[in-house]
Amino acid sequence: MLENSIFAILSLFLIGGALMVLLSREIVLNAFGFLIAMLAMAGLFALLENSFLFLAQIMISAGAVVVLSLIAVTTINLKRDNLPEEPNKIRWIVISALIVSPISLLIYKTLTMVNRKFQETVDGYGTLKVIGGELFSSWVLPFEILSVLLLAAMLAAIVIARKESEI
Amino acid sequence: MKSIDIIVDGQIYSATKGSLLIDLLIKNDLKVPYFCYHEALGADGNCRMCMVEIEGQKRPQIACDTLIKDNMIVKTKGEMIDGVHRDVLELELVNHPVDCPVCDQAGECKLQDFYMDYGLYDSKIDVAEKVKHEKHIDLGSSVMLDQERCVLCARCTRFTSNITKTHELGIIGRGDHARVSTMPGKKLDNPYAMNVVDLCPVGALTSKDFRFAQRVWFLTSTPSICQGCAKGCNIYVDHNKLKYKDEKIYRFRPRRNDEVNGHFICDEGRLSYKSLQEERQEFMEIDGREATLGEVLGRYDTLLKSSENIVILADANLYIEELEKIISYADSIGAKLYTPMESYVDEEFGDDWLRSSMRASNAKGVEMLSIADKIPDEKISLLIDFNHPDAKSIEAEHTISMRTHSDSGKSDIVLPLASYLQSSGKIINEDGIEQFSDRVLECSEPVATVSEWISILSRADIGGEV
Amino acid sequence: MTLAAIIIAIVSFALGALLALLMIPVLVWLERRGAGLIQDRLGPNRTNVGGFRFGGVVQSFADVVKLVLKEEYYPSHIKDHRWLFILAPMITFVAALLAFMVIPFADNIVIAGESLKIQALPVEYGVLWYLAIGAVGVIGIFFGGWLSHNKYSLLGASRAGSMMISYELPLGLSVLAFVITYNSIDFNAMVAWQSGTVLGFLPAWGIVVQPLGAIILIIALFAETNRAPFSVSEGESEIVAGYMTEYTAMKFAMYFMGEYVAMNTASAVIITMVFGGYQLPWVSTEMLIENFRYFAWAIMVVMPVVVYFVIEWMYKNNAVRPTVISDGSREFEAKVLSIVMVVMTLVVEVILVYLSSAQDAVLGTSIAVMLLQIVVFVVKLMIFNLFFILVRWTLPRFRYDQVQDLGWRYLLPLSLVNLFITAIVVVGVS
Amino acid sequence: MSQEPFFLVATLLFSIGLIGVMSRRNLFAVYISIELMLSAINLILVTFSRLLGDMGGSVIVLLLLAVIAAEAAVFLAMIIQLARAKKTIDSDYFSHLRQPKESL
Amino acid sequence: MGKNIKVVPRHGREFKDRLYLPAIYNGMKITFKHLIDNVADSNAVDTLEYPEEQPTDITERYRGLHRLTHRDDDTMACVACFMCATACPSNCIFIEATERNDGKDEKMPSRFAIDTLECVFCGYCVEACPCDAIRMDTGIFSLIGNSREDFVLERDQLLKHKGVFGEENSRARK
Repeated sequence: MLENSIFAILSLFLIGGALMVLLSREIVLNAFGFLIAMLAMAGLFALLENSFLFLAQIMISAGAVVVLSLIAVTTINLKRDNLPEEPNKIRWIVISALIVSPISLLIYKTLTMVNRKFQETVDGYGTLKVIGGELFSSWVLPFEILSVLLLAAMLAAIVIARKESEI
Repeated sequence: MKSIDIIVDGQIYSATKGSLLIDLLIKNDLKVPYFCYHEALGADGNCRMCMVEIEGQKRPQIACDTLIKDNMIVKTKGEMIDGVHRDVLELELVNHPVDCPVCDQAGECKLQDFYMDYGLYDSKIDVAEKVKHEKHIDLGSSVMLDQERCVLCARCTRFTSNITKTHELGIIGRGDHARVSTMPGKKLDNPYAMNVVDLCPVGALTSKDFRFAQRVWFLTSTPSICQGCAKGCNIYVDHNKLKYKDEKIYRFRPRRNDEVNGHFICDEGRLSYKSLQEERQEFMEIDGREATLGEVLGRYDTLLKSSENIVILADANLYIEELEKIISYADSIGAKLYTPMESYVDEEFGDDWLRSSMRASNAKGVEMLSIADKIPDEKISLLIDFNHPDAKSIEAEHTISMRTHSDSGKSDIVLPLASYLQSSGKIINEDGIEQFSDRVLECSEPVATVSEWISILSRADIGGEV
Repeated sequence: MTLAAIIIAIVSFALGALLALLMIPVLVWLERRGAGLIQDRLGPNRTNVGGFRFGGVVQSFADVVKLVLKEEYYPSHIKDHRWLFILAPMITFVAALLAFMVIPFADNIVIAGESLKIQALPVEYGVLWYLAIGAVGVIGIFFGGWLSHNKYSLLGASRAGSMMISYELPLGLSVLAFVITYNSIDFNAMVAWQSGTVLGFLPAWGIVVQPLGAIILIIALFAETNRAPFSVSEGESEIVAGYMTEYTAMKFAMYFMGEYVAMNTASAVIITMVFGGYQLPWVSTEMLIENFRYFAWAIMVVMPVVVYFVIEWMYKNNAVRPTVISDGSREFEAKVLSIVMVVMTLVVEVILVYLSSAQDAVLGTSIAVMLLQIVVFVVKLMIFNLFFILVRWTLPRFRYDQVQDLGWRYLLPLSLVNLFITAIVVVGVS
Repeated sequence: MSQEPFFLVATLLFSIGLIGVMSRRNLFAVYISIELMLSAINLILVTFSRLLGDMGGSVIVLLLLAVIAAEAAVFLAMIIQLARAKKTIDSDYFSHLRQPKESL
Repeated sequence: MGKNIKVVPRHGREFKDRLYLPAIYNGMKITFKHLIDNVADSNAVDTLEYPEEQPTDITERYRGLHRLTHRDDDTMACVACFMCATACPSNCIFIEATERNDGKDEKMPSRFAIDTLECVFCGYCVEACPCDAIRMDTGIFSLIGNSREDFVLERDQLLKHKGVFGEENSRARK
């Protein structure tokens, strides 16, 4: 019961935050909605007994990414008048919702085809130790590739955002 | 007249032979000090300040009484001539009380300027030993005389004797006791008397009206045109904004324009600034109570829709641009436009110099735009009045009036209108000279100019948002 | 869960909340008095409740009353999103508060064979928690500065953000070095590791085994908490008050208190990771429990002496010039306080006498050890808070570019080097 | 507690993200919508991981979080650069690659 | 560049200086010493217990609250020349002049107000006054009021203020 209500609150925040991103014109509210959604997502991870992912989500998504986007936005410092007008936003949203809804229905149906129930977890599920063990035994190659990707992304970000270069 | 070349301070200037040397110096912005010379009054040669050195002459000569001759070589600077200036100035200042803190002229005083430029000596005379004269003499016509500060340049006496020919002022006494005075029992009394205040190079003659009101270095001077009558005299408007207060006009001064008014203006025009900031209409009214713009526009719309015969009255003091705006506005709402000129005529006021009996400043402009004069005798359902002085006497069912000054007249809507100093435009004076008058003061909400009111009102007319 | 576990959980949570919240007024007072005394002034020392001043702590409570009752003023240009404007300081405050909750105040207490954590939030990944929540705190600053619609606030906010990013890296890397050394991310395990000795005579504290890492950690934590000399995001000499410019009354107090909670948390983290946490040097918990009798005797001897000197000091310093206050309230306060101290000493002595003479008071002994460790922890915490204050009133504020320079060009390479060396040494040793 | 609600929330989040990408013109909102979609995938993965009792899903999520960080860096750098060039973040203004209408 | 220029060697280039930590340690030592000394004996801290103990060492050059002086015959020295208002950098002096009818002078202020909330106490008005009519020698350094209006000192209030540096110095000098 407690689990259910926590889930309800968290998913409310998650969807609310996402809707804030979708509907609001102001960048401030977009960022705030994103923050809420990410924190709620972290809560959902905790609910799924992934305690390490809970912290990683807070640290990376809620902490680093949100702060990074805020810094980016304050760097370009757009006035409200410089934001896109988007006069037909609601219409566009309704149209794309109509297009998207069958796809999402399909996704949902596919996902729920898995015929299983949540089991009691084995001891140590979701802790750093187990994830780390898994990561460095069966996932070493993706991990290494990812480190190259991160390096590439870092260099790319520095190169792109440099002031001298012009598009 | 023959044009010849002379040398002043090593530079060659071309001048008319036989003209005054000082005119050339003034025209070419060569620094020369003088008290008594004035372009309108001519040379008198009594102050001896405008000394210049002329090659071939033994002594320095006064520039205001020297005629230009061939091969003249003039020096206005140099050790010798500076010494002469300093000595003459010291003589002028012998009995001057040096009460600049209480003197209204401080800041635009020739004595101060010249002392800073040529003087800078240590005084040899103690203030207590100076010859005392009377300090508070009310000459009449709002002119105060302080005989101690006078340098006896005789500009004022020459003004009364040469220009106005009323001969009120004269210099009496001799030596240390010479002083300006009126004839016993007489007062300074002519419609141009206050020009002596501007003429006086020092603080001897001050205006009772401006006396102690504000120090001159705080004031901003903006050129403008006086609208007291159809003459269109050019003036400077001296105004200042005090902290936490609205901008205030302190005085009008004549501005030289040889085509219109020369160096002078009349006293009535000079003092007309007061009425521009007294009893002003400062808010919008509907049926005598204060209203908001939304209410006004609503009432305006209903009045306009329900009215058959609309008449617009335009003031003949408005600028040409404003009158043109009113004409097109009248066309757009289908109204007839009139400017009755009868009420502007004031025969007593007029004279043959700077005062015109036509008191409407833009009468010629109204004529040029061929705005009808007489209102036909018929029933008027809506009268829109643009500050016409005679609007009260015209019968109408409903009235919308735009007023600069609050007025007890009955109107459905009263809108506060900007005065002529708060607006800008062209006027044509009675001699057909077109002059442009710039905006001097800003309007404070909700006061607006004619053009602004028309655009506010006609936007409401279209039904757009406000 | 047993009854003991529930009691311990409640007690440790209350302890965490108290140490975080009650420390705010004390720290504010300490900062002011400290600043005053450092600068040869007195600082706030007059406010009293019925004659009791407690050295001026009451001033902080008076300030709280003032801030609560103050007018909530909103600048007129903050028109929309006022709710977010109000929420922003709360985010910072709550984040700072939550970050404190994973600090262990004493070693695990064993009651009836069950090992219980003296930690407000009994989690195993303390360091990660601190880093994650600390990253959220700056978001509150960011929103506050941005929504103020004020260039100074915006500058302060973006300074705070970029400073956080540039110091998160050296902080994380130096923490990583500690994690490698201690082989754990659990604060408890870290403290337990530090109870030993190195080279036989030095306490195995982080500062001894990881001197470079410790210095980098301390510097980075100074920057994380926005304290001087890294307080560029509110540098009043250039950007008014930074992100707090438009904040008044309780909203301002939220930021203000959040700052002190963050400072308190940073001190606690430094102690836990670098200075042996709740441990006395050279003395591990087991040793304490086994030889509790000797420690009790030592305390019984030392405590009266200390209390005597404290009372002496109090009488000396509570006196003021007779021209100022002559109603005797200060003497009265000193008298009451010294009586309270003497009584407390007596109570402690009696308890210690009982514990040291009783043969099988295992539970009592372990509780006493726990209390002793909490006291040690609080004393260390106060010393480090004082260190923070001392630094603030000693060093001038760095220029913003110097701050970034230090972070990126010195601390980051140094912490990387430190990490490599640590890894090599740890691998070599094992 | 069953897994369907988790899938429902994840699908909803994914759809909202997709709608955002399709309908918004504000580049920043588009970027956040992409992040939301990624997060929805994360949630699905974690739910499966929990469902199957296998840590593999969680490890992928961990890797994905790193991808999110990398993506954020590049995307935000691009937004900064685009905003610098055109003083706007309206996606309609960035149409260098579009063929001019008359040549169609 | 003349020969009088003395080149001071630049400090802080050595490794020890660039490390900063020794310098920080030294600074901390000083502040810590002060802290310990003052904690040990806070009575030795030489401060003024302000509201009870008033400062006694205000010098003649101390710029306190303003006052308008009197002449030897007890008339107002001010002639409303506006020099102080002209010199005032914060425009906090409001003067309205009027005719003076006591035969001593021509002009006097009908209103002379100083907005002490805006005043920066620079003393330029005192320097500018040609009549020694305004001075800041009242020795008053605190002004208390309940509203903004209380801090606008009007003419009569300014005339009431006394100079505190001796009767012989309180009159306007010629």
